[in-house]
Amino acid sequence: MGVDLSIEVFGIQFKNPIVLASGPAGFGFELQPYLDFSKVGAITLKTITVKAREGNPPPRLVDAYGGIINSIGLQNPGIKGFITEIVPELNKLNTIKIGSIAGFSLEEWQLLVEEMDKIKEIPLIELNLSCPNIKGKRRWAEDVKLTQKVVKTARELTNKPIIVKLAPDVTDIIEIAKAAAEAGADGLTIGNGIQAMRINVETGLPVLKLKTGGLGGPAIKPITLARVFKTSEVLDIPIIGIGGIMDWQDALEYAMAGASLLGIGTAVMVDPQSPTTILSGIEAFLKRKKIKRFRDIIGIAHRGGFSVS
Amino acid sequence: MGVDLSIEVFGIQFKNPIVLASGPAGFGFELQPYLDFSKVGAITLKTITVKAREGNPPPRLVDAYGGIINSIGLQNPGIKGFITEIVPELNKLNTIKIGSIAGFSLEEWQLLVEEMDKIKEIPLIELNLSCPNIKGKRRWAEDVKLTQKVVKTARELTNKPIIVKLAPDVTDIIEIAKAAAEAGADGLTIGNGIQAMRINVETGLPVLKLKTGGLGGPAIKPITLARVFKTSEVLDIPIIGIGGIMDWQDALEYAMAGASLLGIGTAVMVDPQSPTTILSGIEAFLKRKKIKRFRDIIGIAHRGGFSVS
Amino acid sequence: MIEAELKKKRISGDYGFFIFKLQEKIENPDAGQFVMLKAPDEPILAKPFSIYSYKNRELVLFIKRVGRLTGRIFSSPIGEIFYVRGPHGNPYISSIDLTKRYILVGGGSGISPLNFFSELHPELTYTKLYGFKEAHIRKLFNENEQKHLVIEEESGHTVVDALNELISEEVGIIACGPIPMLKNLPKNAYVSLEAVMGCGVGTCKSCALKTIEGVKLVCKDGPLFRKEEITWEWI
Amino acid sequence: MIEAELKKKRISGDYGFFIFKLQEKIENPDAGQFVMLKAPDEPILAKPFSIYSYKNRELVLFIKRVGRLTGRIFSSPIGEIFYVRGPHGNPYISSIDLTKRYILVGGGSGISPLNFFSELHPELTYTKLYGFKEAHIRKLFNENEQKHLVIEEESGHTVVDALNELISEEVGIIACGPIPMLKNLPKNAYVSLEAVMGCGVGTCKSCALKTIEGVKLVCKDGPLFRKEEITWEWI
Ligand SMILES: Cc1cc2nc3c(=O)[nH]c(=O)nc-3n(C[C@H](O)[C@H](O)[C@H](O)COP(=O)(O)OP(=O)(O)OC[C@H]3O[C@@H](n4cnc5c(N)ncnc54)[C@H](O)[C@@H]3O)c2cc1C
Ligand SMILES: Cc1cc2nc3c(=O)[nH]c(=O)nc-3n(C[C@H](O)[C@H](O)[C@H](O)COP(=O)(O)OP(=O)(O)OC[C@H]3O[C@@H](n4cnc5c(N)ncnc54)[C@H](O)[C@@H]3O)c2cc1C
Ligand SMILES: Cc1cc2nc3c(=O)[nH]c(=O)nc-3n(C[C@H](O)[C@H](O)[C@H](O)COP(=O)(O)O)c2cc1C
Ligand SMILES: Cc1cc2nc3c(=O)[nH]c(=O)nc-3n(C[C@H](O)[C@H](O)[C@H](O)COP(=O)(O)O)c2cc1C
Ligand code: FES
Ligand code: FES
Repeated sequence: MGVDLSIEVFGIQFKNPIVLASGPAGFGFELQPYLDFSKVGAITLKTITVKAREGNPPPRLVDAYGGIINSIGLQNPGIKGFITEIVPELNKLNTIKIGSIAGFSLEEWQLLVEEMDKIKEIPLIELNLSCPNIKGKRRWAEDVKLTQKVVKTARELTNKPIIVKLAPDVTDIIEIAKAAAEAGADGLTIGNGIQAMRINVETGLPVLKLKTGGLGGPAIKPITLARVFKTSEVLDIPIIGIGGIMDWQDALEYAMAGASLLGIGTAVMVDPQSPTTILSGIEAFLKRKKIKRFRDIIGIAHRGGFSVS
Repeated sequence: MGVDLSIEVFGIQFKNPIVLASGPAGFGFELQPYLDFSKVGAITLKTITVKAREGNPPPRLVDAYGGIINSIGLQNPGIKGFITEIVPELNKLNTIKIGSIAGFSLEEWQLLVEEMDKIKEIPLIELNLSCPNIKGKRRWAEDVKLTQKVVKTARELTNKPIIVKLAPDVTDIIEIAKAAAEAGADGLTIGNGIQAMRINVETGLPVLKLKTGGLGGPAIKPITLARVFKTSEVLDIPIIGIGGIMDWQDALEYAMAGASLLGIGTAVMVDPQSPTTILSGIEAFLKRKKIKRFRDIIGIAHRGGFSVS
Repeated sequence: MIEAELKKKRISGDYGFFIFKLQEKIENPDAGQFVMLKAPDEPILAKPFSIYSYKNRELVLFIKRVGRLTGRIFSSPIGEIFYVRGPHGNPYISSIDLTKRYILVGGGSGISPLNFFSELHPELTYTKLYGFKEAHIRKLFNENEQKHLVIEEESGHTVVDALNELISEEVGIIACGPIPMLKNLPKNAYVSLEAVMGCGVGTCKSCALKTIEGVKLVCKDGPLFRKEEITWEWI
Repeated sequence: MIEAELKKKRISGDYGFFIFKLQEKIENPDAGQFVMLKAPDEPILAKPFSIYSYKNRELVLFIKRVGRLTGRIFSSPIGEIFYVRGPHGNPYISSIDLTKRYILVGGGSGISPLNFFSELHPELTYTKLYGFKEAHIRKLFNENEQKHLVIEEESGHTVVDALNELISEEVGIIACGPIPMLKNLPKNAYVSLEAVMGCGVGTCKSCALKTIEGVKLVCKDGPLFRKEEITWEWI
């Protein structure tokens, strides 16, 4: 029996639910020797800003128990460099590309959305409202009004589906999620790295040059999973679940909690082949359980689990 | 060379900074065969509510990568049972006892503080505003105004030092911390379990009967550590740092980030001897570094680390 | 905790015997008591395992592979260092009527404390019934033990069927195994319960059990309970 | 990733040789390239180690114990399964002037890629200088290698002192070791850099290095750089 792993969200058909999360996979090219992109549902490209950024000074990365704290600081070639250097190469990757952008003002958001709207290789736009690594800046996704403003601005400028990337470490993610949905978002990505730090006890100083960074990896999985579960309980909007997915069980937990697409960040960094390994695991699970379509298990934890369905 | 591990906070002299966090250690008695209480700075007793509570139905506990998610649900004998059954035994524990309470209304908080105020065995009171495991209830520590109300109410009823236990998983812990301080708190405990969940992929259902619970253990250490660091950067108030302290390095990270006392939850549950193991580690570190007093390293990460001091 | 070096393992399918050499001794354990065993890293939680046998710092556990820690134990190379503490929980003999002899009814990994009981208290042991589903399990047991094995795929009988043929007024029952098996036992049985544990010593309240006398703790008040006192719906 | 079974270890103090047998081969590695090695559980991050030697799926690493992963490798029992991928990074020969011969200057674990270089490219190797602080390290090396060791506690000299006596116009320098050592080298040296790495392949931007040509990546553009091109203040 074949298993149908495909899923349609945002009016777009994904061959399977596996998405490379923005960042750890860069623009994807360097992963091609290791990863068969024709088996990847989509890649969310590294976040692009208006100006080119060289990122934060090192160290930018430190591991913690069950996770990795990064403060890369959105190193990227800027929207112009992106358009001239990266976009022409994107057709080398045989998968759907989600464009990720981050503005530091409403004007910047405007400019970025306008540019992304024009790029035909990019059918969906993710608004990264939750990067934890910009010095001195609050995250847009910490605030209902700011979230709404950015999403509204974007909505007016493009007909492409808009996905809003939220921070898991806010008091009430439902409030922010609702604001994004009402302002016109087509989908949500929950979540991003959680603000975290380590101190080197030998020097008495923070390990990261920026002091704090975003924690990803298995450590945060149960936290972000709960945010996905709570949000999908009250809001009917497609969710990309991202946070600590390392194996097929983790991926399934997110799907069962209500995520339609499953984003993989840290795991790709650790092992570039993990997306396909995870996908095979999902497929084997569905076969064993005699479930014909992946999409049937989405949100099943809200519907009494397997005993009922 | 002897090392001075003692520390005075809230006008009280602690023989060392190690505090057993509220909950995992219960009322402490059962740990006596394993743990020498004379080597423990203090124990925060299991949280007491007005009415006796049998707690949530099982399963109440599940492990996750690098952590443990619990939804015990404040099982406790209620304030009356506490006074008649537990308090008379407390002098068996040769350490300072911090009383922990949780009300479900302002009236309950009043009653609990009044009762705790009378118990001479208990020189300090912790207000648990952040239990993540009460079905259908928002946590007091999610809201500036609620936090302020509870702390003010308590402040009017007792002269004993008041410590306020905050949730690490709020958007802006500084805002809540300031509110507690302004309302009269003598100290803060940062933090509590972080709301989290796991789904059993075989059944498609949440593992915990209550669905979500509080995540503790090494997974949350870098998260809570960042909250302690940020808070102590702007607020001059003693902090009990709690979250994922498993070994002496973890403990020192919290001290260097600004915590005066170091709370141990999950680690006590895993290994009842961990508090003394951790203390020996701290002592050995201070000796090696030729630092005479533990208190000299508190917050050193804000002061340029060891290179400067 | 005490260092416990994995010295030997004998595995068949998802069951296996594991012998650990402890660096220090644990205090005279009795049957029904358990150790909390911790992996060197993941999972970080120590988990309870009944003592199958213990002598001269040599600890024998009989383990079913079900998840992360047990999976780790099964796949560990010989020489791996684990950590244990205990014994925790109450000896069966502190809870039972000592004037009787007992049929020991085990299902799967539940046989572990029953073996220790029969080793330490032969005078209280009437007979043993060890229930398993699959026949491959036979190769883990020596000649003397074979007759105690009740294998469902051989006989079509469960261990409770076998028990029902032996029951009499004079002999008691001590049972340890999966919940459905325990529920099928006669009312007067003593049942040895499992519960998700955090501390194993009574402080954390993870292992709560509802009884007619209110909420009890499996680790501190058990693991042995009278079948009738348990509120089974809560489990 | 490829399963790598720990087959042998030889340790002295905080240094050791570790031999892993890989389940599949890695693509013809050259000197300067590294593998990303991951522990079975903690830490979850794979970390970079230069190849000391590689033949027939047998990977030799020379490792200094500094933290969690290296600590884990030192304490693992033989038979433990690790995971590797690679080779990553550029071979030194793709960055250097191939008309010269080179003095290979290593400090501590930095000798690892230099050994592989001298194995694969004897014609490009002028001589080797392996710098260590303590004399106990001698017992890890065989007779032939002893003369290359520059031991500070024996001679009072550092490996850079030793180098300075050999320098000439015709021979180049390839160096790998701690930052202070690299900073003390002549301007024209090639230096093999370490950086905290996430992916090892150029996607994650963890290993950023500031150069006169802008920010580069140690994993994708290195690990070998011309000493003069590096903005040392950023490191
Ligand atoms: C007093 C006492 C004595 C005991 N004695 C013994 C003994 O002698 N021998 C013995 O073998 N056991 C014994 N047990 C049981 C033993 O403690 C448990 O089997 C053990 O704790 C399981 O740990 P684990 O990490 O392997 O499983 P876990 O990983 O915690 O898994 C527990 C359960 O969850 C399921 N699960 C795990 N991960 C997932 C996932 N991603 N999706 C869906 N389901 C999942 C597993 O299938 C399993 O059923 C005893 C228990 C008690 C309370
Ligand atoms: C291209 C390349 C090649 C390399 N080749 C080799 C090689 O051949 N051999 C080799 O040995 N190394 C090599 N390295 C270095 C190696 O990658 C690192 O030593 C390794 O990543 C350390 O991992 P760890 O988990 O053991 O250390 P970590 O735990 O990550 O520790 C890293 C540093 O932080 C410090 N630290 C850790 N925990 C604490 C704490 N709680 N408080 C204070 N300080 C702490 C440690 O002392 C150490 O200095 C190479 C690096 C690169 C980039
Ligand atoms: C090295 C690194 C770089 C990242 N860069 C970005 C980024 O540019 N844009 C973004 O939206 N998220 C970025 N993230 C966050 C990830 O997309 C992801 O949300 C987060 O790591 C949690 O998922 P994980 O646990 O699977 O890693 C980055 C994460 C890492 C580890
Ligand atoms: C089993 C268990 C019970 C707990 N009960 C309480 C409680 O009653 N009151 C309270 O304030 N915190 C309680 N906590 C939270 C801990 O005090 C602590 O804040 C949290 O576990 C984080 O610390 P840790 O990572 O060291 O475990 C409990 C935690 C656990 C694991
Ligand atoms: S396991 Fe902690 S109280 Fe029983
Ligand atoms: S380690 Fe990821 S870019 Fe170099």
